[in-house]
Amino acid sequence: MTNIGIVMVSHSKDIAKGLYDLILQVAPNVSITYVGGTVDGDIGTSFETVQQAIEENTCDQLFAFYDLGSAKMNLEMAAELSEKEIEIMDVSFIEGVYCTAALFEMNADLPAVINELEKLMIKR
Amino acid sequence: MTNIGIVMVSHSKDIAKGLYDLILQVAPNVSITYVGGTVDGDIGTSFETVQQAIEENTCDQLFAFYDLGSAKMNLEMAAELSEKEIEIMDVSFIEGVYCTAALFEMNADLPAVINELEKLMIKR
Amino acid sequence: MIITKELAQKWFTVFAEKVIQDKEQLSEYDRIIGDGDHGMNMARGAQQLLSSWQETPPVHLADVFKQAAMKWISGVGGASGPLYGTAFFEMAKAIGTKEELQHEELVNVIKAGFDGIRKRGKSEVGQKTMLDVWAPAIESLEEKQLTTEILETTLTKVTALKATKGRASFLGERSINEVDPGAASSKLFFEALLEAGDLNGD
Amino acid sequence: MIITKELAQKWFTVFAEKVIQDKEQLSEYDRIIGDGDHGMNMARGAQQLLSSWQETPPVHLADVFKQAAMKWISGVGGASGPLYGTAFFEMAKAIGTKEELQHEELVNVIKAGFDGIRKRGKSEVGQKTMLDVWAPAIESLEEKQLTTEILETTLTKVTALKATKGRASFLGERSINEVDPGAASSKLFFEALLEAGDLNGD
Ligand SMILES: Nc1ncnc2c1ncn2[C@@H]1O[C@H](COP(=O)(O)OP(=O)(O)O)[C@@H](O)[C@H]1O
Ligand SMILES: Nc1ncnc2c1ncn2[C@@H]1O[C@H](COP(=O)(O)OP(=O)(O)O)[C@@H](O)[C@H]1O
Ligand SMILES: [Mg+2]
Ligand SMILES: [Mg+2]
Ligand SMILES: [Mg+2]
Ligand SMILES: [Mg+2]
Repeated sequence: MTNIGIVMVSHSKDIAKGLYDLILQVAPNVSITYVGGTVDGDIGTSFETVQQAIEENTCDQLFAFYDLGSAKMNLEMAAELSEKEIEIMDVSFIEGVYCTAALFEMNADLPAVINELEKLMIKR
Repeated sequence: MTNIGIVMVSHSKDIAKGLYDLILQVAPNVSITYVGGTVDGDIGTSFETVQQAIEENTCDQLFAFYDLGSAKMNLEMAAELSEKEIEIMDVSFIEGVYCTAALFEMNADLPAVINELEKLMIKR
Repeated sequence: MIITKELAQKWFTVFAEKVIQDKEQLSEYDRIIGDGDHGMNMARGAQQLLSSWQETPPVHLADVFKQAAMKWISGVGGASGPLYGTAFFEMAKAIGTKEELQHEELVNVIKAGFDGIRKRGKSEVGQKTMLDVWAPAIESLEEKQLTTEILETTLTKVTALKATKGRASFLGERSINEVDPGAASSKLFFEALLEAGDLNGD
Repeated sequence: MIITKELAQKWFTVFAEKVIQDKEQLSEYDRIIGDGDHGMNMARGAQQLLSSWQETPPVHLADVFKQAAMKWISGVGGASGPLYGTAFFEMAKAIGTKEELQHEELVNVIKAGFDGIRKRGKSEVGQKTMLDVWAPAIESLEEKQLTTEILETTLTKVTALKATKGRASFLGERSINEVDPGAASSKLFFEALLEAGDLNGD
């Protein structure tokens, strides 16, 4: 197993949870944490819960994914304040997380992962 | 409101539900139906429930979205058997649905929608 | 060899039994480059097909394929459900009202199944999928040369490919040297055909 | 005009009041090219800031901005939370221990806020965001020419732009001729500054 973890940030708690279930099937050994929705469970993201998802992850190096741009900003702020090494990926959310998780599970090396992720870069 | 509806097919009931909630905020007037998971609620898709989501939609013309490739095949089979005019979109799932719903809500014309969706084509 | 309803049923019965027997192995392959459910998916279809024959035995040759198509399309899920389902359905259509298939007709029927997979999967030979077993198997069958050894070699060649379709395509280079589960189950399909009758004789 | 802690607090108080008052209008703009929550998001921050001042009044000039930053970063959500939050935070940093800002210093502080938004949003002028109000407002302020009329004209110009950042960018051409909610709230921010004191005099 690689020692890079995955953090997923969605605007919806259900999307985050469902995506977690989906990739658990392909990557049971990858350290994955997630957050979805605001503190109150509404649609949105919040800085504090993103921070939590980052710190809860057992890995010190993380690939981070988000669904919509405002989630990215909370991710970035949390990343700046964290001791961890966090790379935010501007790829399509579900497909990007799936691809990364599957490759991490196989111990793929970083250039190989980045190479696959480049095909999924769609965020602006 | 345009008279094109949106059908979303996910491998997970939670992803489908969460995405529905997310886009309800931006497109309350668009006819959107969804299905996620197998008949038993497990991760997967099934032909019958996809058919249901298509038929339940009040529109006769539909843009259809899916998360992973196998969902697409069930979508295609259901589309072939339906009387409705269904266009399956090979775009990133969450971002593609979001973009389409937002544009339909604004009554954007079809070429404009296609033009935006082309930027999100990532499926193989 | 002439394919009759009885022979076709034997073919699918052996296939179903092999799938059920290799269920764990198929899922294990899928665990590596997929989501680990291929054996379960296929065994579900196989089980349902065997049971359905108890209740409603096929009347015509095409029924064997039609019933299999229905089970795979509605009972299996995943990619393999629609793919095998479409293959079997296209085979039933190619058979039509025929009750016997001469060798050449059999080849054409299997080709129709192959085209069904291609169409449904938007896939081509060389993408590390079940098609990469079907294509060479059809070729050997055409020349009356199909053997389990050839199927074995074929699967090894598929294993060396890089996946560019299906879930495994997300893995890029890392899919190389891993067994494709759908290719493995397709090998069982052709092995079952071989066991059902002497295809290479007359 | 010299900006003191009292004046800064007045600035943010007027801003908060305006935001709360225009809450519905801001959300209405966002309903058209976004998700309809901009007014609610901003009003939440505004409300929390006003309450926090009751409990812990700012001691130094920078505290006014720091407290606003905290409220926007942790209480607001959406894109506007991190964006305004970062702007206010960078403004506090630019102020440092100063207790008074001369006109030129004020301009530099606002420029620091502007850079914070750009950095946080990975955005530039011309993308139909709040930046398209901040940039011309800073320019006019520098020349001691900022007026509500100029802010009004600016917002009209932003409305004519095509969004290439934020949610509205998904709309492409269809974002043209719609008011950007973040631009509208930024207009309130500069209007509040104008109301807080006579910036164009000495
Ligand atoms: N587009 C396609 N064309 C042909 N075969 C495909 C395609 N996509 C997947 N497959 C085959 O399906 C197999 C996976 O089946 P299965 O595990 O049941 O489905 P899933 O990937 O949805 O879990 C793969 O090993 C591959 O052989
Ligand atoms: N990357 C960005 N850079 C600058 N401003 C942005 C950016 N993304 C969004 N905005 C601004 O934020 C506003 C939307 O804020 P808000 O509605 O609170 O957030 P959300 O879009 O997450 O619901 C937009 O109108 C725009 O002015
Ligand atoms: Mg599988
Ligand atoms: Mg599966
Ligand atoms: Mg909004
Ligand atoms: Mg929002």
